[in-house]
Amino acid sequence: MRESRTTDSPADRGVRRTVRRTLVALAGMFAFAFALVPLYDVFCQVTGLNGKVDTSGQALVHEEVDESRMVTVQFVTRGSAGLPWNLEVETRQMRVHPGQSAEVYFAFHNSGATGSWARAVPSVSPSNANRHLRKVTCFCFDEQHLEAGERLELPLVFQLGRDLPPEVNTVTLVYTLYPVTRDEAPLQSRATAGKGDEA
Amino acid sequence: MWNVVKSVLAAFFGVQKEDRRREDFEQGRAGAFIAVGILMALVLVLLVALVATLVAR
Amino acid sequence: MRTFIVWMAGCLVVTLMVPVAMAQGWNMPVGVTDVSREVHSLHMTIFWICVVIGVVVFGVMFYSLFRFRRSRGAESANFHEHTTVEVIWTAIPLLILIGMAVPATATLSKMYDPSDADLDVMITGQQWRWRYEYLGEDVAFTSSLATSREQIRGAEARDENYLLEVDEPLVLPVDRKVRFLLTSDDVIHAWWVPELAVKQDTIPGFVNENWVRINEPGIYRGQCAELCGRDHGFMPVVVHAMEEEEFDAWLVERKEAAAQEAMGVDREWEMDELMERGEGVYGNICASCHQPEGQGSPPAFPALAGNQQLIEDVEWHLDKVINGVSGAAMPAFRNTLNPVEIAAVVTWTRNAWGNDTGELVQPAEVAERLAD
Amino acid sequence: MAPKLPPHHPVEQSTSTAAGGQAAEHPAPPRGLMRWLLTTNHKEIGSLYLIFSLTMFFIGGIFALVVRAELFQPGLQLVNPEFFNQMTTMHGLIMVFGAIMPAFVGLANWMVPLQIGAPDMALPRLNNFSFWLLPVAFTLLLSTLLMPGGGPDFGWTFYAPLSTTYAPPSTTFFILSMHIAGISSILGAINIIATILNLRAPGMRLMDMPLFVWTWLITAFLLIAVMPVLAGVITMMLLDINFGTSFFNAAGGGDPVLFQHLFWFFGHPEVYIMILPAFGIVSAIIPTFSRKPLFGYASMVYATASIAVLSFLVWAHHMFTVGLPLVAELFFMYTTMLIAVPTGVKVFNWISTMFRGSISFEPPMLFSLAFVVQFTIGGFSGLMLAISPADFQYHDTYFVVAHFHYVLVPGALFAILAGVYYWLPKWTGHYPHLKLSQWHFWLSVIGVNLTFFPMHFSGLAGMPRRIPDYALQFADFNLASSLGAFLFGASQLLFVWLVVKCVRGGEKAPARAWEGAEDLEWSVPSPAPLHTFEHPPTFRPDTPH
Repeated sequence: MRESRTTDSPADRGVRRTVRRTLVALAGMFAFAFALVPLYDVFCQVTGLNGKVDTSGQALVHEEVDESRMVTVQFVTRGSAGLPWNLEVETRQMRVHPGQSAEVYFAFHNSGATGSWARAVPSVSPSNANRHLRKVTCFCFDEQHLEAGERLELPLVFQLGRDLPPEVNTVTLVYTLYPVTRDEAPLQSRATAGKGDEA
Repeated sequence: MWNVVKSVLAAFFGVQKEDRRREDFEQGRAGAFIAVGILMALVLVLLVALVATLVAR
Repeated sequence: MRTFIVWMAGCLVVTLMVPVAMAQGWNMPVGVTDVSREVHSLHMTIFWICVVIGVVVFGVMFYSLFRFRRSRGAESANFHEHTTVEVIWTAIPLLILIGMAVPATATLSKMYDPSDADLDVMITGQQWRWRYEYLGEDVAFTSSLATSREQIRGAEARDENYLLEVDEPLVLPVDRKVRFLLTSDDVIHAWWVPELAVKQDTIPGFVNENWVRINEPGIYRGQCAELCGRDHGFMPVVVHAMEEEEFDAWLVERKEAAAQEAMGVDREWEMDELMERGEGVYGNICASCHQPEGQGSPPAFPALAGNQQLIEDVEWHLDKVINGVSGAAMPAFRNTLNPVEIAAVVTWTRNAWGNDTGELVQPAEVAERLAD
Repeated sequence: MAPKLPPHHPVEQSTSTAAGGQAAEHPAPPRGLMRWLLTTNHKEIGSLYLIFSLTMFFIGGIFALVVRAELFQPGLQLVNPEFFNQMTTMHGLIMVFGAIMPAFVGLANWMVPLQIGAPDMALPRLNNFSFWLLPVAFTLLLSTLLMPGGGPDFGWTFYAPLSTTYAPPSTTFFILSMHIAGISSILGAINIIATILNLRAPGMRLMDMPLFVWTWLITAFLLIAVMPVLAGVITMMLLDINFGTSFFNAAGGGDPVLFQHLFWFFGHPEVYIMILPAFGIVSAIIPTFSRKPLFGYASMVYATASIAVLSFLVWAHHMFTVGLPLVAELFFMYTTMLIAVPTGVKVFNWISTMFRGSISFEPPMLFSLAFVVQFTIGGFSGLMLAISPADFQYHDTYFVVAHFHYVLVPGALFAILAGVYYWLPKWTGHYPHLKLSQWHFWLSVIGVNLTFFPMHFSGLAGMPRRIPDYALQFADFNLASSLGAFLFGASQLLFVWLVVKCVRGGEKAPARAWEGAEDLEWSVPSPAPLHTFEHPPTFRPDTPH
């Protein structure tokens, strides 16, 4: 009934102004929800939350190797449902000095009957080591393709920063292989666009 | 300005004298209170975050 | 007035119930690690603080209700503000909270100590069982519910540890720092043992970390704490804590048993042997989804009995068991079952419940598939 | 300190101002069903909301009773685990989005215009639309139970990937229904904000408004801030399920934990959306029946605002076990503990209002007193849950279930019941039957405590939530909880009977139905005529501010 009135009272003007403002706020909050996705990734990278790792290579930093400290680096590889691949690492653990760069090879093998795509999703534990781990080269930056029966060895080159917190003596790098359906790939990169498109 | 800050601080604490409140509502502008309120909320967040960071060390 | 007395009596009963109940052991367990003791003492401290505040606040409230009730002729005052009192009752809770935050922070920092551990165990949540891998020790096994269906349905008397029994418990040494790396193969689970004060979510694709140093040998039981689908209530955790020497002996024994099993891969297996072994594996691993009679529960869990694709295509069948199905509850068993177990369970499902294919899959074939 | 004058106002008792000149300019409303479908009257829409909410309350209640019946004793007797999960999920979704929230919106529709002296809501046709979205949303949601694979079975918090990759096929419909319910809430919030900010009686300033209006204003802002976030989250789920994106799927580079952050960024303010209006109702009732002005009106407003601001800073306390870094755990532990301060201030203010009052125990007051006590108990367990190391033990157990049910049932729900008893004379012109309401009250209190109090113990003893079957040591607690639940459920039937009786007749109520009631709604006749305050009332704040 109010709306049907033709008079333009100050209250009506006020209502319209309020509605306009709340609608703007609404649109802003909806956009904000989506903005939180890339923001969260940035937040994770800064804090090391959830063992999230950079998905692009970092430059090796030339710093003096800290000979006084040894850190154990463990490598764990895991498969997942729906992918007939094996992922194996040449050594399950190695000991490095902070500041020293190291290289380790991972062997991919497709034991299935057809070629397929996969991606190794990395995770680092403890999470406060994450910021101090620099990956120079990693197979985990890209999706991999293997023909049926194909075998592939790929390197991981990494460096632990000298500023690694003193209580961290063991760093565990975990790689989980997930199947990639190739026609989904463009959409996936859209979903992860906030953190620098891989490949 | 200082009065606004004091009033907002009082609001954060939740206690304010009736006459002061009346004064605020007669003289102050809502925009100023909201701006200072948001600012103080940010300060609070930073303060708690700082304490957490220091303690976590 | 009568109403009021009922009120007071009710509140009193509830209040009295609490200490009585806690004395009965209806409380958080003290646990068997230093951390769990600290957590328990934090819990009791904050609990008693709440009780004291509650007694004071409700005391004043009930006093007012009683003293200033209209039926007694109370006249109302007209005050509605008192700055000093308001400042006091804002400041006091603040101080109490700060007092509470200090010990809580200390305990939390201890829980987040990532320094060197003597043993690393990878815990993987799967719908609906746990997998334990002793990193660097070549020992790994799956731990699933051992309580029988008959007990759940009520056809049998329920055991003392109903729903809290597993076929293979996680075995840990006492007095050593054990680091847990937790992850999941499918949805989010949470690994929880109250006596160890460890509850940590397992998240697919990511690894969480936690640790424990157990002080007393014993058997400690817990459950999955995060809703993970249908059998969320049926994936218990059992930890068997042993003296160190005993644990070392157990580890050696497990390694030998694994080696023994590996040797069995190469020999030719008989139908009867495989069927017997397969029935056991099926009951342990597969029956929770595909049901004991293989009828499944579609659409989530397809039937195996009378499944034409399965009967006709042994390759397809092996592929699904070994590699799983992406985005569904069917996990890949390539790393969790050994070739003998895979061969046995495939043979069993191809010959049980009227799926009489008569086909037999040799462990050696499976091993070859896994290797190439 | 010298006592000061109250911040509220004696009201024009002459009904002529309020009801004067109605009917003349209003065409006769359409009859029958069309009248209710097309109504733009805030009172009728308020009633529709309340009736809808009561219906949903019973449907959600039946689901809860299915859960409690299965948990009556160990073993699986009545339902299978799949259906059990659907019941817990639907119970949560329906109670949160279908019962509690619409009940508060209904009360706001009825009472906000009456309390601020407005003739109607600012946007009456939008009001009609936002109501009728709700039956659509919830019919859709309930229909998922009949779809192949069943309805949502992933908990009301619908954590990914259980609710995406591993969800039943009906999940898309669940998302759609949540979108519709969300739009309804948003439109309702816009309407309430526009009404409160623009249609107050001349002379009524913000700090003159009754607390129910204040709390609803703040609640509406919370709704505007977080419902779009919920919409964003479920849109991402929809994209993940149907369009192959990987927001929450680790396989595609997404992160399941991100879902929880987004969900709880909505979810925690949502918790306050369900409790702030309850504070407002109780803050109206306690002064009325203590015959004494509300203690610390200004600090009540400030405390409500502080709680609202803090609610955006505490979301991760629902996620202490997902593996947050130490700094984050500490941050969220501290902010969560801070919330106890303004919440405590509110409780202290209510008690000081009663102190040296002249207290009588009519049904609205009984429910409000039960609210204060039991909400505080819920607050205590909330404080315990805030202590992060201890939360590792409490998290996802029945202790948490006990905590939030104490806040929502004897908290939010009792406040709604108190409000209904308080305003029924205004709505129907009759007092609710006294003896029956007392029976309803006592049975509800006993039922609620018998149901939820033992859950504290089962949780501490180690019982996880959302399990269809449990170990033998939890049997006694669950037996008590189930008995209590059936008692509580049955006593709500009494409430329905009582309301029907009250609509049909009973002791006649005057305009000012309660002796100590002061706000504007008591200046219009009882029952309130369809159109009130067509001409703005004279609002005369008796304090010169």
